[in-house]
Amino acid sequence: MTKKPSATADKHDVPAAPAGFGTAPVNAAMTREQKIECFRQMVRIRRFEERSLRAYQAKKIGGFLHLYIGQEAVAVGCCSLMGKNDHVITAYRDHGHAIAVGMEMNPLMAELYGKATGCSKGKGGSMHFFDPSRNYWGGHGIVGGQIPLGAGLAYALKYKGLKGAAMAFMGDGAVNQGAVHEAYNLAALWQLPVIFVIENNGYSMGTSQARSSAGELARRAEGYGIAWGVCDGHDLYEVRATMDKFLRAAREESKPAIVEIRTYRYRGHSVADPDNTYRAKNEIEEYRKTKDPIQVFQNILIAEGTLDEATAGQIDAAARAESDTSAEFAEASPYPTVEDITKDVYWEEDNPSEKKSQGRMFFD
Amino acid sequence: MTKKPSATADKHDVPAAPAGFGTAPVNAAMTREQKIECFRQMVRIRRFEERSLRAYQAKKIGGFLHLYIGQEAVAVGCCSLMGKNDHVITAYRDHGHAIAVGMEMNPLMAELYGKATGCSKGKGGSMHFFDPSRNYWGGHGIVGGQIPLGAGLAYALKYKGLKGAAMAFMGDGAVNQGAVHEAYNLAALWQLPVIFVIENNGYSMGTSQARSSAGELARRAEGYGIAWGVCDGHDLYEVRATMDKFLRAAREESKPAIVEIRTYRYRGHSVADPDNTYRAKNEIEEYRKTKDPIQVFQNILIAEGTLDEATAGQIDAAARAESDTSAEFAEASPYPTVEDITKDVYWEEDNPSEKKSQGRMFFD
Amino acid sequence: MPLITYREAIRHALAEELHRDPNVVVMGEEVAQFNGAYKVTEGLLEKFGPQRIVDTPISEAGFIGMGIGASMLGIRPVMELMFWSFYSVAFDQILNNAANVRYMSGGLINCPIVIRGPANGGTNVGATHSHTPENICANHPGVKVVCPATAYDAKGLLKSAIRDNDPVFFFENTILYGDKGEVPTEEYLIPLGLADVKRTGTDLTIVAHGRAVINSLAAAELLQKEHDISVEVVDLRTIRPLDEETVLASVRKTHRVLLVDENKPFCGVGAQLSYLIQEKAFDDLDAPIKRVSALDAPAIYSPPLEAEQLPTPQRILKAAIELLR
Amino acid sequence: MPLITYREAIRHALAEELHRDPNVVVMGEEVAQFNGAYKVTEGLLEKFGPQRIVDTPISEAGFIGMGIGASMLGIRPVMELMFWSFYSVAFDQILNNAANVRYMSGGLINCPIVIRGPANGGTNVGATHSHTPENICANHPGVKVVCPATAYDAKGLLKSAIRDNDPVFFFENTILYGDKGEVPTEEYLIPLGLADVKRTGTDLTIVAHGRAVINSLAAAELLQKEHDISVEVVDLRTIRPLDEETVLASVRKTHRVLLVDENKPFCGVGAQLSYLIQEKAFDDLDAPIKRVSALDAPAIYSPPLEAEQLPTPQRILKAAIELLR
Ligand SMILES: Cc1ncc(C[n+]2csc(CCOP(=O)(O)OP(=O)(O)O)c2C)c(N)n1
Ligand SMILES: Cc1ncc(C[n+]2csc(CCOP(=O)(O)OP(=O)(O)O)c2C)c(N)n1
Ligand SMILES: [Mg+2]
Ligand SMILES: [Mg+2]
Repeated sequence: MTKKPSATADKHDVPAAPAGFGTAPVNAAMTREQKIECFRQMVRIRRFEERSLRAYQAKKIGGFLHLYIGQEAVAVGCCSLMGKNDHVITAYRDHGHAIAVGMEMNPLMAELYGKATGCSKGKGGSMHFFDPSRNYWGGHGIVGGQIPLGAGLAYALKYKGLKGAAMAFMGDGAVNQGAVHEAYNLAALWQLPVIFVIENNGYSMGTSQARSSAGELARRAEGYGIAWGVCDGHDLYEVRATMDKFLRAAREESKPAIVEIRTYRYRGHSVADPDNTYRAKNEIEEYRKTKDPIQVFQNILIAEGTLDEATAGQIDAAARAESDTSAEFAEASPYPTVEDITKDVYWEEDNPSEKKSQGRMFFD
Repeated sequence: MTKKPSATADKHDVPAAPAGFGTAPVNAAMTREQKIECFRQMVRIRRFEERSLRAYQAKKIGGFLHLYIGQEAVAVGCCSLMGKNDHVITAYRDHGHAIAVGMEMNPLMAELYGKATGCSKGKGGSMHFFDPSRNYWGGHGIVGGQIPLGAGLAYALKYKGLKGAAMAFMGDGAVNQGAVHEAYNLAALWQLPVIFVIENNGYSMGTSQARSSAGELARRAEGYGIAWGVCDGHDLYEVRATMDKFLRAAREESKPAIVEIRTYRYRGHSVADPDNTYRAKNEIEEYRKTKDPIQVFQNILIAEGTLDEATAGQIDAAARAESDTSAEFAEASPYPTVEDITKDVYWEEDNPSEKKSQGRMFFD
Repeated sequence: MPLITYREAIRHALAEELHRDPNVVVMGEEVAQFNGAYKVTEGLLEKFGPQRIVDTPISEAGFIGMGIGASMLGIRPVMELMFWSFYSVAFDQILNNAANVRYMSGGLINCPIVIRGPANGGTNVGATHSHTPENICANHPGVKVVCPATAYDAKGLLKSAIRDNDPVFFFENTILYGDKGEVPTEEYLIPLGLADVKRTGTDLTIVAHGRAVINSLAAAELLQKEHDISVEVVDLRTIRPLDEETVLASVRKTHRVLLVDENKPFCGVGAQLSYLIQEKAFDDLDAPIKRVSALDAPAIYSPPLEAEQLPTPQRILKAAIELLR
Repeated sequence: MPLITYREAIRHALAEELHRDPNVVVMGEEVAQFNGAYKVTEGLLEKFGPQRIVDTPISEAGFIGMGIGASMLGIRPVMELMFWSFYSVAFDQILNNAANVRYMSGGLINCPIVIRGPANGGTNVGATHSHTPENICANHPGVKVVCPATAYDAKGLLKSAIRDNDPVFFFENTILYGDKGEVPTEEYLIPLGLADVKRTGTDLTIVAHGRAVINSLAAAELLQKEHDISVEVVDLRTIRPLDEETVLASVRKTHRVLLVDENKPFCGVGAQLSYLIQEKAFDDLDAPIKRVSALDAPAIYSPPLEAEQLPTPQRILKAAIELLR
């Protein structure tokens, strides 16, 4: 079966971020501290990821480890715009968003180690970070499966009359799951305040976008009469400027949108991915050199006079130290017990004083 | 939750079929016999349906009965274009297509009666008519579920190097099933010779198109870079002229397409549907009077001089007689036996001389 | 007590819970304007308005997933599947997201969703529309599964289900919708996980759920009348949690068990029960446990044959007599 | 006989059948250019080209449905699910369309599709990726279900599956992929529905399938050495059709049965087996049938705990000793 290349240009020719997004109102309004905070969050994500990679290599972590390295400006850019009624849900590549919404490294690293002190008590692992107290609804392993849930968060906001928005993140490969389209239609039909964010890193595992998706990803919005946009995800300012527009329309007019953010992952799909069958080493090098989101933003902040090399260095050193500490915390933490296996299955079993059901809940 | 009306005009304002499709090459090339044959098929469908309705009311038929009355020009128009390597699959409203591909009334009516002489031996019922010998692959009950199968028929054609096309029919409500979108993307990506035909009769059960689908139905094709078209389904010539173009592109260039055909059902969703909560009686009357596909085509044929009233009357009388005969055939036929219940489950059990497996296949 | 139908009992439960808790939303295909494909939700749109009674497109994965997401933020969606059979297109949302989100979040999230609708054969709608997946759902830890057989049970159990903070899957039956039963006017709840001995007897225990209870009671009647056999009929009412005590107590009394359900036999509910009974009451059994389930083929359309494919009173009676021989 | 891995055995079966029959197509996510997520299909693209080895988008419902449609026209698709767990998004295609199309067409259509991929816990990939739905699939008449435990069985059974004219669902195991076993160089087929006594014994019958067979053999070894207990291990190999004769013959010899599998217990394969055994060998049983299955919760991530959640040799050993007490 011959496959025609999709109309969409391949990942490679994403243009360098045009300068000037710093003057967009949402960015111009940022304080120095806020800008530096965004930078710090990106650095923290990077260092956390690198530290977790070493832990994985040292066999401290099981299963999959999908690293976010290279995509930091997306999660931090989007989450830095969150107000009290804004919510986030994403797929299994979820460490970046977790840190960007404000989760601490200790419970995250402990989760990777499978420890009882992990954010999901060692039950979820890398793909299942959650923090409802920070409006972070995971971390989901089935490609595309989280997207209807994201529409549901928006539904709840609208139902309750709250002016907020849900951001539902997915990868470029996820757009071909049926549930995603069903959610698009529902969001459009009922005008739900949800932004579907496609983090297009060019590949779903070893499959380039052109080999998995016909047409342009975000443009499928037109079929539902939904607003859409595409932006570069290497420049945090650009991410914020783009998302701010759609978030406002969501919060204020309850309008859904689909936004494709072009980004890149430096690492393999997961740490186990050999990563040599589907892209050239120099493609990765090129991105690292010219579009690294941390480097790009650092350059912008230094040029602006917001940051200096020394402060950047301190931030980096602190993030490294924090990551190391989190690994020590994880290492020192206890595993769950065998009895814990059957906890957190039913709310009712975990809240025996409020239990109403009778009968046997667990079997052998 | 307030629902915004979709951008698409509601069913009501479909314009009357513009004249002149008779001169389209595919129609101009028809012999007098072919034209009359199309007319005859529409009449046969109508009379078969009416007869089955009476049988249903007489409690000869169980379950659902989804009548095709009002939509005849769609199935007959499309199927009259079929060549030897063209294939058809549809949903549960499948009697029209069955007759249009050439199935006899006797086994169809017997199937409705649940008799062993039915086309599916009484195992499928109204929703599950099949005739592989006539390239007719059903008759499927799960909304949208047949659409990937239709793509698979096209895949097989392409794989075998046959110049043919698959027509995969669905209703306007089916476009919001995820599997449909997955099939669109696959067809586009691999350039499968499949036409997705949306028979838009304005309603999915009691839900108008505007309440179930955001945007324009066939235009979703653009999101996948697929060709699309919309046409009126009351004028058989228009259906043929439109479909011919896409069928040729499919057969000759292996190009997929999505075609929305605007039509109308006079009866309730199924015979059990009370049909008074969601549309006005006069809406139905209006269609009957001005757009009835049989009347429209009869008028055209008489105006052309292809047909006269007397011949039309004979055709109708023959179709009524044939329907009555099929009901008698069905009535006189035996039911399957209890032993038949567990036949046709496994190919291997039904072909014991070629059976390779061992062990117990059925349980109690 | 007023006599009302199973359908009305469910409708009353919905109405009472909609009234009680503003976070309850009823959602599904044709539930509002059309009054429900099986008229269970008739009149609710008029009474509660389009905010609370919501028609959806034919997008089961989409709208059930949406309900799960909304439930995480405190909405209490009661989702109608027009047929439970259509869970096939929403399986991932139902049995990964709803069933697992509490666990994978280490208990941080709960998912108070109810999914309800009919799951039964016997109405000649063919193989794809006649699934009875209570066994398949109950296979998944994290969910609760309810199968009421009477109007009284349907109402009391549905109200409990809607108040439950875990995902509850509620299996109704189109053939029972018109059955009438006594239902008190004052409010009552039936706890999940409590079986009901619908008939007491001494010679044989029949364990059943859903419509199989009704057919078992009919068979029990005949067995008593025509064969002088005294049958106890235990209605599970809830599949998970399961009231094993009531089942075992009956077995210890009668020493013989017939399991009746509509499931396809391989790994049906009866399979689980037979493991459990022989494990815990091995020495009390005077004969092998027997089952009557659907004949092992996809649901046939042909009306008289489909009736035979399901556990009829006659098939139950025959199996009971064989068991007691 | 050469020693090859379970992974290689499957690959060889695929290659031989691709070679034999031009209608065989291997299709799935990452099966071609990436050489397979678990490298089962490594090298096949190079050997057979992109017509025969086809990468798909992440659209399980779409491409499996497409395969079903193609199979109706004579293609013999062998579909890889990267994990069987992802059947959740293709459930309707698999268990309505593939399972029922023959029946609903009165036998006019057959659907020679194979769906294969790993289905197992134990690799710390969490609840959504660790389903073992052989019980759920086998619940549906119309399908066949195969669960090989060794390289030899995997090859011989997969070849039979590909030649089978009914839909066959083939359950592999990522933990077994690297296990080596003797596999003849000359061609062989193993018929579906034939169990294999992997170890003979006299005191206790263990019935298992998939990786549980390997752990049961390890437990049997320990039981012999440390407790002088002689265990017979019956490997079902195929769940449906089921070789009940081999199971019953063993039970009639040992009089005690332990069922071991990775299923979640409620309505797992062991439940069905226990019904069947007690029904047909009631008087041969000296003790209740017991089971060892996964601990009844969604699959936990934490690596040391997930190991405990599954049937370990230690848990099997403990259960065996209790059973024989
Ligand atoms: C339904 C389903 N199918 C397949 C997988 C296996 N899988 C996990 S991630 C992935 C690739 C997804 O790519 P993309 O959506 O682009 O996200 P990215 O990994 O690039 O962030 C695949 C195929 C899965 N988890 N769920
Ligand atoms: C997955 C699924 N959901 C719901 C149904 C119930 N149902 C059968 S037909 C139908 C309406 C379909 O409408 P449409 O696609 O417009 O086709 P039409 O009946 O108008 O021909 C519904 C909701 C079903 N069969 N399958
Ligand atoms: Mg990607
Ligand atoms: Mg319609």
